[in-house]
Amino acid sequence: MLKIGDYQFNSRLFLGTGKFPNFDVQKEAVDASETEVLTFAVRRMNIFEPNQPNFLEKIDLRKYKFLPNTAGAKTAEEAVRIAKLADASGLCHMVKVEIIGCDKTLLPDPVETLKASEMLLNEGFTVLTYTSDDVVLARRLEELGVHAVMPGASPIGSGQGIINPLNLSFIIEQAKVPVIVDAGIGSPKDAVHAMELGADGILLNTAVSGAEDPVKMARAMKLAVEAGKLGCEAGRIPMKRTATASSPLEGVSV
Amino acid sequence: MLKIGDYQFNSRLFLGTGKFPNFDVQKEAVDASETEVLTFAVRRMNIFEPNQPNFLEKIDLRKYKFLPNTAGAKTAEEAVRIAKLADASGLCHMVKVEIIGCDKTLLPDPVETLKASEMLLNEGFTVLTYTSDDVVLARRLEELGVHAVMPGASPIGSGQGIINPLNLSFIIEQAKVPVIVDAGIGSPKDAVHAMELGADGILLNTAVSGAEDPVKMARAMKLAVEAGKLGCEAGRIPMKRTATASSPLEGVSV
Amino acid sequence: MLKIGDYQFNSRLFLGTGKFPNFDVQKEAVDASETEVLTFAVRRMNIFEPNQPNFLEKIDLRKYKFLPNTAGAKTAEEAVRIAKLADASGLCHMVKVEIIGCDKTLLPDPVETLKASEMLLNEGFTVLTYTSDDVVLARRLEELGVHAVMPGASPIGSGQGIINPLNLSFIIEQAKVPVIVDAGIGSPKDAVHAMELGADGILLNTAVSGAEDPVKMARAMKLAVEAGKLGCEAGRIPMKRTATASSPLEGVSV
Amino acid sequence: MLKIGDYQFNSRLFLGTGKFPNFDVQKEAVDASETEVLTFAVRRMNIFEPNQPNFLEKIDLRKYKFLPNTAGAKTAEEAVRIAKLADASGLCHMVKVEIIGCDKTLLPDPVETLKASEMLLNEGFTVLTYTSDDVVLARRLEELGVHAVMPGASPIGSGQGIINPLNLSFIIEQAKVPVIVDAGIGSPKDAVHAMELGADGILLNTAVSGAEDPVKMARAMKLAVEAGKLGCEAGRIPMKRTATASSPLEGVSV
Amino acid sequence: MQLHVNGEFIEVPKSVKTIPELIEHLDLSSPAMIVEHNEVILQKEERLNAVLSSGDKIEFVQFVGGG
Amino acid sequence: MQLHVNGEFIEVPKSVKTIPELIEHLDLSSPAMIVEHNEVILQKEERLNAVLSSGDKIEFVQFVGGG
Amino acid sequence: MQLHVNGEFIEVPKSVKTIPELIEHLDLSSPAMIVEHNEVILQKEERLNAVLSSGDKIEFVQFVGGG
Amino acid sequence: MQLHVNGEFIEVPKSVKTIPELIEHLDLSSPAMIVEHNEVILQKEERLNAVLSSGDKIEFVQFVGGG
Repeated sequence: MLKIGDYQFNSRLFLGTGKFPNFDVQKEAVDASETEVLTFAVRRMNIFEPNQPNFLEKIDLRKYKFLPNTAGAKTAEEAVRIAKLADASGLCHMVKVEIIGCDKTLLPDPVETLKASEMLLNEGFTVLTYTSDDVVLARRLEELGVHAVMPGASPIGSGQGIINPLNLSFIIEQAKVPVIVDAGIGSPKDAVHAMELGADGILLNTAVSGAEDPVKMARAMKLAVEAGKLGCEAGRIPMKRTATASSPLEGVSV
Repeated sequence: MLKIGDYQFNSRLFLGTGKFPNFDVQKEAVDASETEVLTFAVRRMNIFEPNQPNFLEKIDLRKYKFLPNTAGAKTAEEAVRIAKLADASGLCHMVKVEIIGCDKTLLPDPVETLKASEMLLNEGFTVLTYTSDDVVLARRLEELGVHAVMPGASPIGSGQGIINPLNLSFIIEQAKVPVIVDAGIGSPKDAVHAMELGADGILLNTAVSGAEDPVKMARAMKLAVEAGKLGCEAGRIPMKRTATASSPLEGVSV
Repeated sequence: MLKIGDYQFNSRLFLGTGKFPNFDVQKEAVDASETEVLTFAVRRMNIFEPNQPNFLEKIDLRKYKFLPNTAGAKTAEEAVRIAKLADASGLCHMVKVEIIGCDKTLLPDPVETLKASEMLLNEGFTVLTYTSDDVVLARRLEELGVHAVMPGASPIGSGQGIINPLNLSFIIEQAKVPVIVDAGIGSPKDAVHAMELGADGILLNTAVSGAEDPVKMARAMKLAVEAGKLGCEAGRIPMKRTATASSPLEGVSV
Repeated sequence: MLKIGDYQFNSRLFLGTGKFPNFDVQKEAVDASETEVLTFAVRRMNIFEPNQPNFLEKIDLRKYKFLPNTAGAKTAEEAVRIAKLADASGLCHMVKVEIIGCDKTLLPDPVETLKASEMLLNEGFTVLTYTSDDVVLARRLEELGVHAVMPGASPIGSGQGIINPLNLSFIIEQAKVPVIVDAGIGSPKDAVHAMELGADGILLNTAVSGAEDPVKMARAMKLAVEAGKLGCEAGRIPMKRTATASSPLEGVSV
Repeated sequence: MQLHVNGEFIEVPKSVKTIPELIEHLDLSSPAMIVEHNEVILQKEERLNAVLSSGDKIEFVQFVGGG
Repeated sequence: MQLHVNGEFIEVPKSVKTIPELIEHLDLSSPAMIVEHNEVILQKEERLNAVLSSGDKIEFVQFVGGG
Repeated sequence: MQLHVNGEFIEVPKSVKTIPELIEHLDLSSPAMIVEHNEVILQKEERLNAVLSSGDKIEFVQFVGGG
Repeated sequence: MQLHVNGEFIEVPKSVKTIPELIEHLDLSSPAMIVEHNEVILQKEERLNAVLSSGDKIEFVQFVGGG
């Protein structure tokens, strides 16, 4: 069971909802992923072209918890406003703090991220914060009381996987709240890697929505997260520089 | 379906049978792995302490195909003799050619390995050859007619995973027969990695038998192989140096 | 020429002075490194065992610029006090801001580091700030006006080299002030790597003082920094997945 | 001193002569590299356009040892013929055995490479063999009596550097003859890396001839090889997962 | 009457006096529409009796695909 | 009679005249016992009438755990 | 007179009335000694006429090896 | 007379009777020219008196840039 604030989840895979080829594929992929948490962005409605379809119409709203992000915010104040708008939907009280500090790398701004997390905690939100893999920054966020720390594996949508497993493992070792690896996951290998390091869950979007076959990839990611979690619990063998025979050395018939 | 010679398998995970803590754990792990192929070594019976238990008594022999290895052989001739002894058991006609050329690294001897593979093919065996990740050597083995090429990921039992994914992918791209990644797999991440590269299957032993919880690790490996196969088929996103937003850039309400 | 604030250096290698086996070896290593900048810590004198030798007595003080660090400080205020003490020595007006936020990893505290850098800039110091490889944090430090950004390659003294070359390259690309890679350098390869990424210099200590032969390693590091700088300027070939012949394909005599 | 057969070299950098922008740049680059060994291919003269310039006219033939390669050969017999043609030039008695087994990867054919090395040794040549990083294959070549083993770091001209440092280090540890890392070097970092692993020398071509500034890169490579050699001899610090302070922990003035 | 809706200045007929009327006029619908009226976020129930005046600033936002 | 079994020289009583009798004498059993008699590998059926002479070389091997 | 020097309480004879006298008494020397007197960092010239009173807090610090 | 030179069939005038004459005729020069005559590699000194006959196979090769 993954517990974040007052919420509990059987699935450790959080799925973003951006950039799927179409709603049918997206619906199938969401089903295949067996996720319980869907992330969304908050944006203006198009008042000149109303009644465009919305993915929320396609799914059973009771089956999922919604995790709106504050993407688009450059400051803590903007992030808090977006979070409050999302909250007014009545769909959720969770928020993913995401304040980008660099348009090229989409890496988070540590100062505004800390500030927004604190403000939203004071507002009573369940706060999951997207952060860099700065180890002390992650600890600072925990000290504020965030409900989950979400360090990036590599830049959003880059698919480079886990560039710095050491920092991730330090963040995980020091953590008293769940660590969800967010951003940069490119393939099931990356998801397994994160879970083997001891992560409590994975948040990904492009790796599934941008795959040639998003539905099949969603299923692969579901299995990968389970494999990684089991692998972490099972206690892997140590790495050794040289070899160790798996067949007996003695008793060879010659 | 994985086809090797005249054999067909639903599972793409081959499991070695060495070094398990005990037969009960081993039996459970074999079940959890859902493997259909078990590897064995061929060794002298102890004539002074007969009636020691043997793992074969614990399992339903009809449920598995047996893949004896030629471990212990230093030359092609010794390997052929071991293969013939194994064949006389009436349990199998497959053989894993394994001729070690270095006691420290347990890496294979390319010359004796080629020679043994050719001799055993002439004897009518179904030949699966353990080899280094030398790309042209793998092609040479295919040209001889081996039924599967089994390049190592890293030294046997080292748990270092895939050190040279480039060579493995070259071997896979040129292959007209199944490629089974053998040796060096340390954790589910490594198994997923190999399958994502396009491998047809995985052979591992120590990663499961040496894990703190071999049964749980066996289950993790089963899921990992499936996740990796699906992930490969699903077509992963390309890696990019910089980021790409998953949330829309326009329509931010400010 | 490397310019930091009002200072100019021909050498791009900054050398720490901790943990050398003895002063004679240290003196020789400093000479071999051809460094122009030596880092120091500020500590209490032992009033009960006065007149212990001090490395400063061994060297020509006019030949070097001194870069005292604020190691030992846990807060911005402590760091500022240490910087002022160092300044009162009359030896230097540069300071390396180093505020550790984690005893296990010795990784820096982003909040106190930002605060101390700002306070010391207001006091008129030439400020070189040791920071994590958080890209936006580095930009924030530049916006404060620090004279050099010093991201770590990996944890202090760990010798793991550059774990995240991507973040380092992002920090270098965005930088308007010199970027000195500090902490984690283990061998000449790491120093070359940092310089090839475009770093303006390297600060290291344990890699030299802890080597079996510190003098020879100091010489190796000097050459490595030069090789990396030249290699960066020379414009390396792009990496390609497959091969390109260096010998002509035509005209073979057969 | 690097000794190969009866030859001795101060420089550990061997330079290929293919694909330079022009002879003037090439001449300068050769000078800057301070190499003593130049590799060449053997090709037909153009009988319809005679008197095209040849690089050999530009240099002092007495200053260098020439290492013709057998590139273009697909079989041992073809390689031997090319070696004999080269020998008839009266310029050298060394030969680089290079028999490609795959047009895409330009990786060597282990069977023909072994055969050609043996034949050329019987003909009395000083034999330097380009091989894969197959550890036992390298040992087999030594057992034949080759004068140097030249494992590739990655595919020729790919600039990927050392993909499998483990195999290279195994080859170096078992070696009784010099190990020259050949092929795949992309930047000075790669050259330092190879030397730190204990290689006796480096052979590269495209990394210099294909650089934006070949002369500057040649100088960088010269320094890199020296830095790596010194770094290897100096005995690097061990890698540790966590940090170790370089400043004293006690005596902080607070 | 002129309103400032989602950053655009639009004219609406006199008949449009409340938020619900504006929503109907614009033919807006969304499984989770969120309304902000002059910088004040309206809870669902508050919308019904939200009266519009000329120059009012209204934001209609919703959940869209995002990561 | 002396035999060379699995690399060991052992004495067996006169009563042991065939491979099956030797197996019984040594009390050997294995789910997949393989027998080699004077360098000749015996198929299961061949074992029964395999007669032993002094100095014969016999190998009893089986499958054991291996990777 | 009692002083609080580098975190230690020590007794010094009456003859020790100034920082320079204290330095001499403690036999301290360093290529770059830094002195803090009652939380005030003294520049080199200020030291000479720095007079001590009982209970004064003095810190003598210097540069030591560090990275 | 017809010769097979570097894989090409060429006609040379009667005056060309030896390898040196062929080299002069083709105007070939190289700091390290290597000559093979009917599959036999010629050492420098052997070239001089190497006489050509119609249909002879000659290879002129040299060192070129390579890695």
